[in-house]
Amino acid sequence: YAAWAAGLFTLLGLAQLAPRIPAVFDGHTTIERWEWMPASGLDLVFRLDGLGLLFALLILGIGLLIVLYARYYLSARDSMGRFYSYLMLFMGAMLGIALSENIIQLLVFWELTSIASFLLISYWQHREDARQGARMALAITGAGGLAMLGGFVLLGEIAGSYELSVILASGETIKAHPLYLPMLVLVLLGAFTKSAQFPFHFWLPNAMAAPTPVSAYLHSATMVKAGVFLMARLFPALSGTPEWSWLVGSVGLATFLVGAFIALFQHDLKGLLAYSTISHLGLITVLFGIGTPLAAVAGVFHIINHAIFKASLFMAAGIIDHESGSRDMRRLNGLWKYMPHTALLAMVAAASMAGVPLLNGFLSKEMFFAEAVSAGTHFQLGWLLPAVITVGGIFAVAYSFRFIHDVFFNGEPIDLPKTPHEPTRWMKIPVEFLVALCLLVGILPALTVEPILYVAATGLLQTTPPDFDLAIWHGVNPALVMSVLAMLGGGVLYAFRARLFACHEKYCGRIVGKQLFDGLMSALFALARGLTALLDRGTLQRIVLSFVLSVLVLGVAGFLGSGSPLTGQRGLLPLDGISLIAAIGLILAAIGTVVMHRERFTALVLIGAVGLVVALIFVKFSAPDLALTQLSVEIVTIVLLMLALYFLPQRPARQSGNPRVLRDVAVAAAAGMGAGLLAWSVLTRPYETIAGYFLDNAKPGGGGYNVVNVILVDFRGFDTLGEIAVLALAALGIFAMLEHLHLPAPRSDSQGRPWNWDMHPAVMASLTRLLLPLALLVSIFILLRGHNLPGGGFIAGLVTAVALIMQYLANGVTWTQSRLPGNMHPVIGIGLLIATLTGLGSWLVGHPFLTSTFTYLDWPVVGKFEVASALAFDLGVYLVVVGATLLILIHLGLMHSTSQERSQLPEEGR
Amino acid sequence: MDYLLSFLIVTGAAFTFIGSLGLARLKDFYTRLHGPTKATTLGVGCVLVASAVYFSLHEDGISLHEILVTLFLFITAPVSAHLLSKAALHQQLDSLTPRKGKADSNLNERR
Amino acid sequence: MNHLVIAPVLLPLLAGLVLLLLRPLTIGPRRLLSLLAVAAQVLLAILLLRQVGGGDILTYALGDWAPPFGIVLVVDRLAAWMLLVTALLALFALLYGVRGIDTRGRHFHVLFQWQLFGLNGAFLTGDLFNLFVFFEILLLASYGLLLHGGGRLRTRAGLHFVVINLAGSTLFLFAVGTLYGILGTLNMADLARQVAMLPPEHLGPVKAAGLLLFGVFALKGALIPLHLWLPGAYANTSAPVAALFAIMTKVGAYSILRLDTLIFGAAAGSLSGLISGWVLPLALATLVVGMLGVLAATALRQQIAYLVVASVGSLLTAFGLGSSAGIAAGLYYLPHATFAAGAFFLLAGSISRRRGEHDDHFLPGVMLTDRIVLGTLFFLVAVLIAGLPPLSGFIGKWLTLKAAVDHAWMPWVLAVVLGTSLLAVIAMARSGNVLFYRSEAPEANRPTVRTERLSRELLPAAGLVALCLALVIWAGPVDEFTRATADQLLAPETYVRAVLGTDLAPGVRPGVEP
Amino acid sequence: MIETALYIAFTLVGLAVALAFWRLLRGPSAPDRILALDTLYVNTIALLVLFGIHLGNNIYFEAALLIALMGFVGTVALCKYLLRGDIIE
Amino acid sequence: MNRLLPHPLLTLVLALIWVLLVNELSAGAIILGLLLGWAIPLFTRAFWPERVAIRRPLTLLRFIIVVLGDIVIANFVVAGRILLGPRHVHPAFVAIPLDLETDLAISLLANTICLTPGTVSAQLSPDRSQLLVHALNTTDPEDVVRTIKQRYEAPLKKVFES
Amino acid sequence: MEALVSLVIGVLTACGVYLALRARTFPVVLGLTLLSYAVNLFLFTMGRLTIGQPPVIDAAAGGYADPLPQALVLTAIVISFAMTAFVIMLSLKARAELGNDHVDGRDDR
Ligand code: NA
Ligand code: NA
Repeated sequence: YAAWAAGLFTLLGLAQLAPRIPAVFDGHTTIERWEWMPASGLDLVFRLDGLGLLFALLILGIGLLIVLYARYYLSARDSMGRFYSYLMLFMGAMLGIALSENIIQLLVFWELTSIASFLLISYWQHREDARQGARMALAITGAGGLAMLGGFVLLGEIAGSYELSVILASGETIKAHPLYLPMLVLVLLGAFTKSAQFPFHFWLPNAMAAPTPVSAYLHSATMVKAGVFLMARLFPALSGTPEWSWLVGSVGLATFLVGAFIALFQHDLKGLLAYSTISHLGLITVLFGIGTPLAAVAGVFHIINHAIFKASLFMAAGIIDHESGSRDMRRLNGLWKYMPHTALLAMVAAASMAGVPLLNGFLSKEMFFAEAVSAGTHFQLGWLLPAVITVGGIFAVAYSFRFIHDVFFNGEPIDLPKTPHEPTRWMKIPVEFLVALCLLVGILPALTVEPILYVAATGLLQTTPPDFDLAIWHGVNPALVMSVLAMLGGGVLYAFRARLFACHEKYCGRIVGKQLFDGLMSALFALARGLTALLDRGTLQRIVLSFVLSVLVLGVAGFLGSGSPLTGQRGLLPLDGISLIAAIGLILAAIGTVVMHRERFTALVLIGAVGLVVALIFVKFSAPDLALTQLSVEIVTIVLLMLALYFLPQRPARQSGNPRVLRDVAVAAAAGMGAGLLAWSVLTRPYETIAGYFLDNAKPGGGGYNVVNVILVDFRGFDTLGEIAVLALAALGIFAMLEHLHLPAPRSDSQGRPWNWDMHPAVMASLTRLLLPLALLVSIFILLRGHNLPGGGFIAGLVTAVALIMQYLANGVTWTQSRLPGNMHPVIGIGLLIATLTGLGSWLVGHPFLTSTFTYLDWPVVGKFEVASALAFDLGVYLVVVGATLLILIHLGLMHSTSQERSQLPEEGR
Repeated sequence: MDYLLSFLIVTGAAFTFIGSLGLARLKDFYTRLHGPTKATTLGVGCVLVASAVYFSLHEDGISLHEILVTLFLFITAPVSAHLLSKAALHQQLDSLTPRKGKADSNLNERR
Repeated sequence: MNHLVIAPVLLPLLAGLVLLLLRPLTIGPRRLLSLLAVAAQVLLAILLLRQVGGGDILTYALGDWAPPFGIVLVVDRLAAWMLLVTALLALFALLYGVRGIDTRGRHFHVLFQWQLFGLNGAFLTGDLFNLFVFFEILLLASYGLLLHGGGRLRTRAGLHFVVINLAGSTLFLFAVGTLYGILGTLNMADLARQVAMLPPEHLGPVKAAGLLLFGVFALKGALIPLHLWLPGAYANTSAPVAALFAIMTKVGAYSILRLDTLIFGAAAGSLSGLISGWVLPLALATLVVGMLGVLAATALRQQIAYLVVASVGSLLTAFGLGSSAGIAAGLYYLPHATFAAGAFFLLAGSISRRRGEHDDHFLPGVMLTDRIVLGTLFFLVAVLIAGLPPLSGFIGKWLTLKAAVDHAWMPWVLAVVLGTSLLAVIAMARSGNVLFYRSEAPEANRPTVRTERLSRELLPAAGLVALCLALVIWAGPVDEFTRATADQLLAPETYVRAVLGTDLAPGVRPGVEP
Repeated sequence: MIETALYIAFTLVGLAVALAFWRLLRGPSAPDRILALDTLYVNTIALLVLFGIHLGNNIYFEAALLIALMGFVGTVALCKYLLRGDIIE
Repeated sequence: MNRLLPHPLLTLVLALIWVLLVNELSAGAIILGLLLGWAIPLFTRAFWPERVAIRRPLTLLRFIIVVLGDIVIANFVVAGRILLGPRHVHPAFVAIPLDLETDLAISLLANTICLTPGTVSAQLSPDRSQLLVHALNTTDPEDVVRTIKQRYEAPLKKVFES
Repeated sequence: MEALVSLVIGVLTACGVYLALRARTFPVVLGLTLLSYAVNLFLFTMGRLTIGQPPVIDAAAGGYADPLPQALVLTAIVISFAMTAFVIMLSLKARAELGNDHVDGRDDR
């Protein structure tokens, strides 16, 4: 069914095309547009002119034959659906190339053909060569496509539009633009890679791992023509400059020669055809490179002819492979006897390839020779061009001879897997049809091909094409002489093949593009691995180091680049003794932490002192709330660190060598200097802030005297909501993370002493119990007064938490846990909910989220007191802090007991 | 009244200082422990009382909440000291006194 | 006052809260609730996008305190765009997550919702310190999510991720502090105003702070050399989380764009262009380094992680061009890169669980079950990621190149973007080849995968791919929107006027009586 | 008068702080350092209260209260660590 | 009574402390203090399983006064030793046999020892029969034992354990 | 005084950075803690140094310190507390799962 559907699809395409053909022959260019990205100049625009029509017909016509052929070529084990859907994807994309008006759109289809080609080459996925060939083709044509994208972007910029109508009309502007050469190179890279031009040709032979219908269709008739199509398409806009001629001409010529030369030495039938295809593509390229209108017409003509004879040759080769089980010409011999019909067809097509008169290949080759001769008259040593081309022609004839003689004659087949025989009728029909075309065009060019060639040339040149004469006999002229020389030379060359092959084996066997490509690829991968490993060692130290260094570079660059002074003009505060003592103490303790960080307990005690002095600094510089917070956080942090320290090695071995330590000291010192100088530069500068507003509005607008607290719960309550969400998240994250965690508890301390027997010293236990109500009272006090005096929900929450931690410390987990609500999740949830709902409450009275309100109540006996929504918010904060802190600590405290007695775990739901 | 205040302030500070001096100066942990736990409680106590007096005089209404801190320190400081010496014994820190066998043998535990 | 502005922040917060309080419920209803909440966020984002599509800038003064004194939420086109991208990505990531991964650890849904809380807040806030707070929310949620499910490598990656981000948060505060210390404000619009009238003798600290802030955002965005945290973190977490993380680097990119266009934008006088001078070279270098990492990767998820690095390079290359067209190209590329990476991570999850002990390593393993479907999807994603036509990656790349044409760095941009695209093609071809074509282990080794309804398993990844397709089909409207967005960003005075009600020109600070 | 007293007091307490720091850094044993830290906390209370009198503002009273509480918890926890390793068991 | 008001004494103490905390003597403060003094014990009931009974308040008061006086003396004594220098310190460990049985009483004794002349309670034996005390400066350990037992342990025994 | 505070900030930063560059989790955590002290102080001092003028509205006050940085630092302290707690627990988890306390899980002792 897949084949039927594909056939139907192709016919449908032809049917769509048919009604539009007459307009083209009338000289009109049909443009159809669907808006896509008009603002960026990319619409879906299709253009049907002669050139496009010619290609569309080739694509659909040969496509239809291939669909038929492949139906019988593929075996029952192959997935027809997959094959045909890829094939149709390709056909659609190829049509898209032929019919695009917008070059970006053209590129889209262009890359799609590469993708389709990749899929089709790797169709037999189990074969290594298929996979490699597909990847190579994708890499090369993909690279070209990308270059072309660059070229097209430049072209669009130069021409002011991506649409061919504009581009083709502004050839003069384009050629005069300073970006012409880079643009040209990029565009041509695309074309050359796609059309397998030297030195990018080597992907094509490797693509022969594809099923033969694919080779016939994509890799000879259509896709590889996309490159030359592009040269034809952009011919009026880009050609006619020396750059064009030299680039296109020389690459084409090299390709023509190299392809023809290598083709002769291929033993694989498809290999020969592949290199021959390369050579012919070179031929066409040379024609476009010559740059005259007539040469371009010849180029188009050869595109048609090559598509016809090469497709039939590939199909014939496919038949031979299919029916004999081999493509090796050293084993294939004398097939004339086994499959005379196929042999005849193949021989006619091969003759056309060789340029034998009365066949279509002869006509375009004659034009090619003629154009080469006339082009050669325009520069010094111009005779070299026809001479060199004749040499190429000799090889072309020789490999064509080989194709005929080595396969169908030359003795008996050697050791073939199958006994060859004629294929089914339906497999031959496409070949017959194409060979018939070879003959028809070859004998009656004016009746068959001339009209379509004429409109195609019109489309190509965007003007009336020059007169051309498709006669078989032009009289004796240089071109005919070249043809004859090629024929004779080819025959002679083939006659001496044995010696030639030996010679080739000896000297040229090694130089294969594939190996070069593979080497390049492995070098690329090695480079990638090397560079990546150099940067990304997967170590945290590297990550942190690169961060610190980057930050230093950024900060220094920022400051130095500004040219402003380090120190500002602000008056400074005098120094006093106590501050000095405290600061020195802090600095020594901090340095002590660093120096003694391997004695972890000591480091911990020292960092406690650092935290205390930080709190003192807050006190000194008028921040009581901060001091309270810092003090509470400090203790909880130290308790946490101790809980952790229990499970970590106490005195680890020294890790870093001296060089690393020195480096880190230098980096750290630089970072410290940076931070200190930045602080200095700001502290010494005068400033003006929005703070006045808060001081003015805290009481009248926020109902509190403690401006810091009013900012926290009111002016910037949203920050606080986020902050408690962070705390809640930390608790939940820790809870989730510690689940199922088992840590071996050390049985002795760092000096190897076993732990003390006294789990809960009685003195501590009984007196801390005494402290609990006291501490709770203090925490409520701090909560309630926060709005007007230092304090607030956060500090209160921490005090409560610390009071409860004290119980854990003194009386143990089991004892305390049994006296507290087991599950802290609801506490966190409700706290956050209260805070959020307090914020949402303001919606009810038509204010934005978190708008506060407060009022004064005057109750008998109690007196006048303030009720503020901010207090509810602070209560939420309080609950989250208590819940989160306890959830974290308790769970950690429980951790080592989990391994022993899981049953004691408080039930925390998922 | 200023004299009383000044006296309290200086006395308190002096005791605080002496406590820390003991911490710095004495030769073994157990003796060092005495300084801070005692001297500082009284030292800080004096300063707190000074504060109470000062704010009772200088602001309307008496200020007695400083007593809370004092009370709190009186409850906690001995517990800290007790635990510290317990820890020091556990770590078998050297003492200036040769420990008497009788006193320790049953105390210097191993459960 | 339009409560819709704050809805994308409150909805996930409340959803997470309700999910937290409803823990006793079975997983079914909670999954449904979580999904509904995310779906509602998609709707909210669309509603907001419609409201700001015409060029209006919506503001929301929290607590009814006028900016710059209170915190203000601001929705312009960019913010709405980011919200929509986030919500869509989250929806599909969650759809994948509810297929069982969510029960491999605690609190998945709460963390997920609050991750969105943080993300949405970061996109909406107009206050620099509030941005810090939302960064912390999204980071903490991401820590939890990253570690979800546990495991050796995941824990190590988590440790690295957390530590470096803590360092980043510290730097953020240094930068914010310095800006406040000199400019005396935190509101981003007000900062823009103050920067515009900064006396030259104070340039130093502000410049340093601006670049430090850029450093923070570059860390989040994984610009080299600050990208080193990303490969480990993204490669070792669970599939839905990695997919969701595809947006995390974009938060960094978003912040860089805001910083660059608003605070150090066109009106910033001598500070104008402070950031953009660094963005383009670093972005190009990131693209190269990222793509080399893609080539060097030895496992699929590692490769995708490097692709994320590379995509940041691409994105910031576009932003770094600084022109309207460049920014627009970046804004087109942003959802593409996000969805594509998300889809790829989800797909990688499905692939690796079918490869048994080979996991996602690039070793010839067993022939995959469901090879055709997975292969097709892989192919589509590879085409997307490699930026091949006709999918959105190509359009984004083309738009970037187009914008680069008249930039002084054009040759570099062209060379790097095209060169790295080739590397991507090569790398993707190799990965597909190893994972789908080569099978050297006997069939018997194939892990038995519970293939409960393949369509359901692949729906999320396919959905993300479909979103990329939508980006192609509706490329026109998207293109127009992103161009309008870019124009809006390049006219920061409209933003400032919408927030502060005053012009960017020097003047008295509103609300402060002399 | 009071100012002079305060000046003397600040000097004495400052010296006390310095001595406590000295012991903290010097050690030599872990209990010594804990004791030094505890002393530091207590000295800080004195410092705060003196500072409050000096400023004529008792807004720092709660800080003193909290230092007392937190210093105690810290000391207890550190001692417990030395004794048992696991402080919450 | 027991369920609703677990520790009436504590309630009063807390109310008093509350008034001290807010540092103002007003009706509002007292009412709130009583309220909290009632609520907090209720909440922490589980932490105080047994009601603390004080048998002889007067003995307790006298004990407190004695201790306060001793604290002052102790401070001067210790201060003197410290100022004199390390050479004037003769420390010793002394084991005190205990008659007290309840944890609270033992703890209070330990505390008192710490606060008073030259002694720090160092360690309680596992069976709670002995308290090891470190004396800063003593030549006669027996005297230390005697003083502690008579001056502090006896009144505590009377107040809490009779 | 400003110089002293700057010095303190610088030293704290330097110590923090040095410890954050160590190879074991515990010093890294200590380093991050020191860094958070440094940055909290830094942020706080951005409101400049003011002695004896806490931002609590009081008729007798001669002036007020800038309250905004204080509020910001309060938020920052809480957040860094949450973060520190998280990283401490994570280091334990790493210890359990990786078998040692190296930040990369390498045990090359
Ligand atoms: Na042969
Ligand atoms: Na990309």
